Amino acid sequence: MSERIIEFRDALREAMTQEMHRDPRVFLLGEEVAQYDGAYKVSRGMLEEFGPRRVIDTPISESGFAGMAIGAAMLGLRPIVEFMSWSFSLVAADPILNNAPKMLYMSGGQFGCPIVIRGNDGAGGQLGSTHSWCVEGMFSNVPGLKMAIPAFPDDAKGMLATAIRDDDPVFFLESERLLAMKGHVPEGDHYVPFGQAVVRRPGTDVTLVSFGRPVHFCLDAAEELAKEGISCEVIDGRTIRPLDIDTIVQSVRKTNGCVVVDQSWSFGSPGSEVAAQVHAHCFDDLDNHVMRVHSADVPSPYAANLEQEFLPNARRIAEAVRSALYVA
Amino acid sequence: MSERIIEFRDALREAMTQEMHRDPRVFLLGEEVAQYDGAYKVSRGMLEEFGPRRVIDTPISESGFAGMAIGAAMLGLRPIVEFMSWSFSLVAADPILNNAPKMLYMSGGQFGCPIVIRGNDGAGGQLGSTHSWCVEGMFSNVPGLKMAIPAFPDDAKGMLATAIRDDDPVFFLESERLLAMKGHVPEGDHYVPFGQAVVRRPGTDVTLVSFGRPVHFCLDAAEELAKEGISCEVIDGRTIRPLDIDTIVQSVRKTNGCVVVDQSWSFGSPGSEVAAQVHAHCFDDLDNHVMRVHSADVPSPYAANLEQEFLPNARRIAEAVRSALYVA
Amino acid sequence: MSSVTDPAPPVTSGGQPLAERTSATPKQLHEWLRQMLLIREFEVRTMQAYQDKKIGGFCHIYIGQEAVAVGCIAAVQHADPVVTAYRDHGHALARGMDPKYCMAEMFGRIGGCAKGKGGSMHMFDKPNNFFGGHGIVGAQTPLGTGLAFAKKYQDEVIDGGVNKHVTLCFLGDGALNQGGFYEAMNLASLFDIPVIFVVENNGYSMGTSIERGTSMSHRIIAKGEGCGLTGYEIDGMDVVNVYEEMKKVADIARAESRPAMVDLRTYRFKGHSMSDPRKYRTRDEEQHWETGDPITRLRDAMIEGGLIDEDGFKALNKDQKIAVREAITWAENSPEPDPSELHTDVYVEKFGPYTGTSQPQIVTDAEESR
Amino acid sequence: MSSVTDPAPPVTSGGQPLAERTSATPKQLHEWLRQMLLIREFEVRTMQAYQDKKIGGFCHIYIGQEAVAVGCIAAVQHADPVVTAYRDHGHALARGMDPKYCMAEMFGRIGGCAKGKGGSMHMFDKPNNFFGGHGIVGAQTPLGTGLAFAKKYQDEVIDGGVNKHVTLCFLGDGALNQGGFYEAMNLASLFDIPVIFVVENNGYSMGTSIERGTSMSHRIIAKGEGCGLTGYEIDGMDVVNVYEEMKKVADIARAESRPAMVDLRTYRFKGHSMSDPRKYRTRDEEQHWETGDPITRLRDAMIEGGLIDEDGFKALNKDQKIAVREAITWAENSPEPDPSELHTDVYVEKFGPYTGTSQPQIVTDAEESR
Ligand SMILES: Cc1ncc(C[n+]2csc(CCOP(=O)(O)OP(=O)(O)O)c2C)c(N)n1
Ligand SMILES: Cc1ncc(C[n+]2csc(CCOP(=O)(O)OP(=O)(O)O)c2C)c(N)n1
Ligand SMILES: [Mg+2]
Ligand SMILES: [Mg+2]
Repeated sequence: MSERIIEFRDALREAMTQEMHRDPRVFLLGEEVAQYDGAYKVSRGMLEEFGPRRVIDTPISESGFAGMAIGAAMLGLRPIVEFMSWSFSLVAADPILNNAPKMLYMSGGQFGCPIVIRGNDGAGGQLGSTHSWCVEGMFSNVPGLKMAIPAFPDDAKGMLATAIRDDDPVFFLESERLLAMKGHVPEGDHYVPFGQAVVRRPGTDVTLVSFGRPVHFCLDAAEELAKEGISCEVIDGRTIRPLDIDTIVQSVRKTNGCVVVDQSWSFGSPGSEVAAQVHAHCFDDLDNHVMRVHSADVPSPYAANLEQEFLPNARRIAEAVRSALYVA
Repeated sequence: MSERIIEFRDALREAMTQEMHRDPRVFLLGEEVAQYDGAYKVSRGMLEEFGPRRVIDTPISESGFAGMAIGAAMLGLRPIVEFMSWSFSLVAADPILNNAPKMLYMSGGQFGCPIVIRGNDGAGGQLGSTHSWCVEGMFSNVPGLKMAIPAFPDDAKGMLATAIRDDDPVFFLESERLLAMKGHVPEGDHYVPFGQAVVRRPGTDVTLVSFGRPVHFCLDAAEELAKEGISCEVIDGRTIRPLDIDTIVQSVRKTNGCVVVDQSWSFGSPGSEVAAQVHAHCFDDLDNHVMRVHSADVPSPYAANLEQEFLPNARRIAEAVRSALYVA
Repeated sequence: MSSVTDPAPPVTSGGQPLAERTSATPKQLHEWLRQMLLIREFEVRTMQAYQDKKIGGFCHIYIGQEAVAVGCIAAVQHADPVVTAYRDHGHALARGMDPKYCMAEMFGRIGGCAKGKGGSMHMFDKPNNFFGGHGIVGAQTPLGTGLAFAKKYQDEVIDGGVNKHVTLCFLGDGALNQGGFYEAMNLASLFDIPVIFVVENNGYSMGTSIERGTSMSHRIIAKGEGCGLTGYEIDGMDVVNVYEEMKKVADIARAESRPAMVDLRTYRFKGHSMSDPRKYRTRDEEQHWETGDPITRLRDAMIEGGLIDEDGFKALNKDQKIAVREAITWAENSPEPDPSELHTDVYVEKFGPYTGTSQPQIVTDAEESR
Repeated sequence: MSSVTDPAPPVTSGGQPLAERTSATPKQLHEWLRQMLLIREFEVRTMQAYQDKKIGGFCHIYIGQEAVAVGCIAAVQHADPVVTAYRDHGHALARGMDPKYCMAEMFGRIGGCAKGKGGSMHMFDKPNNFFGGHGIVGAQTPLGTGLAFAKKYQDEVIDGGVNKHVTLCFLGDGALNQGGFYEAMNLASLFDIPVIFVVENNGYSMGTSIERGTSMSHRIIAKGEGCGLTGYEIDGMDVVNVYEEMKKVADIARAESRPAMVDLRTYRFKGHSMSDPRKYRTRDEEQHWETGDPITRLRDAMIEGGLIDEDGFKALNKDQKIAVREAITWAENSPEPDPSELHTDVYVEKFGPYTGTSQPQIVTDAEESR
């Protein structure tokens, strides 16, 4: 196991270059991915390495180039589409929701769509309401797609490599706020299977379930709460579709308490889904109902103080844990 | 109270014409709404009544004409946008989700967006996967919009009239399968306030909660179950945003059981939201966890037999009720 | 000035003897006549089956436009991808789909090309390089750019440049108004992608005549020109003309690896879908176009050229009627999909309730016959 | 042939004495110079504040393009709506927004035009008929069509035809590639809506030069022509020229109630946003454009025409510096929004946690001063 430490963004790139070396059908396209090295430098150097036929700058036409990639995937290529931000995917909602996840079904199994769509998801720093979408709040509703949301650099590599090899369409949600995070990332082949959550911190009093960036908020809250003598088990769901409900249920059966932390808006979200499923599976195990911490149910504000309050921050998580444990 | 019986589609039209007579700022636009009288004849005769300046045929440019209507609403007009089907709203996802519900917030309260967007939602008859979207599964996640989904002709009129008068953007979801349904509809002014669910059938053993067309599936199931001696209380939620959780909770506190029936896909849906909220509010009241009946978690199939199985039909509801009551 | 509902096309091309107008062999001409007769008969029986409630959902009939699908598809190679919108029976059949899979699909049976999961608007035929059948207006246009992109990528990046392919992407005149189409053209132009956007300009999108829905309706190729595409205006009621013109267009696109836009003037003889009373157009206009019936036109020209006689024509037509009757019988006998099919073909990889894919008969049969 | 990164514009217009080139009064010319100086200074201080981390998020600087916003907005009436993209400080100021609301918005303070909820990309000013500030590329273009539609509806359906308005809808060259823009043009053309799409063609969308992202980059007005819009190509580095040409365009649009598309050649002197090292263009190219600095150009012409002298210019510039310094002080002193503001302005009508709307200071002040 390598002890090498690299950034989240480099881990993402490693997955892409590794798979592109392995399989000539894999290529990358998106705005500024080639000559500019990527708006967030995720694809730095890839143009040089693979040339302009396989690392392709597109105009600002998300609907067009996502649709184009889907057509290419029907024919057997394996495109990686970078959206500079998932916030810009709304203009491409039709191809990515009506075509990619349904092509296999509508064609009776003839044409799959092995595509990866990736980019920043969730609040950056003060980007305001149009640029801070957590698309998992909406898109996880749709069958036919898979949804992965890594929280650590090693997963960034291992899950993206898995996504590229996957024969189904994968929505891959990165966080701009994590791109500079450093961590141990194995060199060489590294695949993280989908549908397997992982316990990031073991604990006994309550289970915290989260996905992506807020996993770190949970870890922060757990650290704080430990000082109060509250022991939190923190689960990183890693993929939202498939959802590894088993790992979550196993933990809740042990702790008898659950707080779901989801950066999307609350209504009809992955958070409500996990809450509903935990209630269904752990009806006799829970000492209290599942608590939920989400972004506030308002458009994302720009002002720094409002944005901080808006996010499912560690303070709000700790409050929810205390109230789950009737420690108020 | 009028005893006049008219069709659901006529009730919708009555709301529009009534409001257009009242307020010259109200106008209707959409594909085939004028000369063709509407693809589903909802706007029959309106062109003749109001002329082409106020009843406007648009080309197949959902993104363009929805965006145009939003711009007009910023300036104080009150557009009614008809999507022939909400399934076609995906190409317009950006204007309807990024602009309409957020304009007020992003402009610090300066520019609201008093728009109504309406059209068919959910499965018609064998329309297949691209034409059978239940957009409430995704769009209810988004704050800033209201979402109304009438199940009966009188509500069709009263809720649409309320929507048109409302100062906020309203997503108004109709069902093609209900357009020909007949019922008593009051003549003259008739407004149904948002955020008020209604008990469609009183009962004592279990609460069925639904929205839109599946309310009828619930009533069918309740009828069947009555024969088995099971008494269902059926709640028609009427609006999804605002959600009238109080009425639901009140009923569940009485029946101690709850089945949510939601035509959307299950994951992160209004159904999971209601289940999560009921668990939160009725943790000590429930004899069993909340059961959920949804459309199958697959793209909508065309074949008649598969589509029947796909829908949250009365048989599947009855099964869920029995299992909620431990009568298996 | 309007050029379409202003009924012009039935007189614009043709006239001279076939031999002078085309390089096509008698065999090719026979084949086109056969295909057009097959499509016509198929659609007539489809309408009946719809009325008999054997077919559900939305159903769009291709009668009147047969020369477009047949002529265009004849002008390209079998390996060249084809993709279209929801009015797709004609393209599927012209591409070589056995009518039985096509009919069974509409009957919602397991023998349908998509196992009954897609229906009339969503025909797919992998062995024949036919990529659907797409229900959202305009959605197939970026896909068309993508198919052509992928072929070029395969040809050049993977296979080292031995082959050159073009892609046919059909769209209706109503789809001209979707922004996705404009993006598809811009991308194809920027990346030198050889996709031909064939606008089946039948003058109407549902009840909206092209003048009411589309700016520059008298010269829609200006839209392609705005993206640097060469445009062509072609009479689409004469299959020989369609073939000859499209062959040139395809040859240029293939040789230069450039996209193109074609305005193919045609007319749908029936309503938009099965429920359309056609109040938005006059009986006069319909009759004018009916005098240009593409089947009559080819038949008459072939008779005149001594390539077929009345009896030969009748026999050919009868064969197609038999083929369609057999397709219906076959469809009727094909079972409904098993309820377990609800959960196949959602994901290739199995998990939870999903059971992976199972190959449709259209693919199995093709593999066996190879 | 490329016309933009091929550095042409700094020499194309101007040259003759001001008096021969424009009907503008000395007062107008002074005002334009003032506005351009204000914008320039505002942007310089904005960059500083961003570096000092007083401003967050994305921030796009307008330096170099001042003549566009100032000249275009001067060419229309105050009641004519204006809408633009995220590079919007210049338009807001040219429209008359007090710089203090603009700066406070970026500081995320309650005194900001949007109470700090929108930030740099989302400036709004109702009293000045300024409709944003929109962050999604191209999204403002259907809004622009809608604003113009609404004005026309109000003028004709509600007010009985006394007034005629045009709408200015600004967009970047990168937005040319969004399908929404094409739909916005088509609708405006079909419905005879007087909206002017002003493309601020600065040759780049982020690091992508227009040739790499946009087909027909040497003649982008062909895209408008595909929708029946008359197109105009205008040197955007000379405010007098912008004003004169845009006045003609606006007069025609107003009189004929028709949309138009304008290709306004300009250049952003700074990076795309605050974090852009500008490796995609040469220093040579930048210098070429800098020689055409719109402020220098107007200053020199005014000096030549005897309309201002060096001292007068310095005084004017100093006044703007003072104004901006005051704006910064004001912004700094404006409080952060109260946490309760999280739940205002989500819905007009109160329910649940939502507390309705509360008027921003920019509107209150305007109402009071009336
Ligand atoms: C995005 C979208 N909007 C609306 C529809 C409904 N619709 C289906 S076909 C059609 C008319 C299309 O006309 P055209 O493109 O000319 O094709 P034609 O029917 O003439 O073959 C409409 C409006 C749709 N399927 N997709
Ligand atoms: C739909 C969408 N895609 C991508 C972006 C990210 N983005 C912001 S600005 C920009 C470049 C736009 O260039 P242009 O339109 O020429 O305007 P300029 O920056 O030159 O003023 C991009 C790609 C976005 N905001 N919206
Ligand atoms: Mg048509
Ligand atoms: Mg630009």
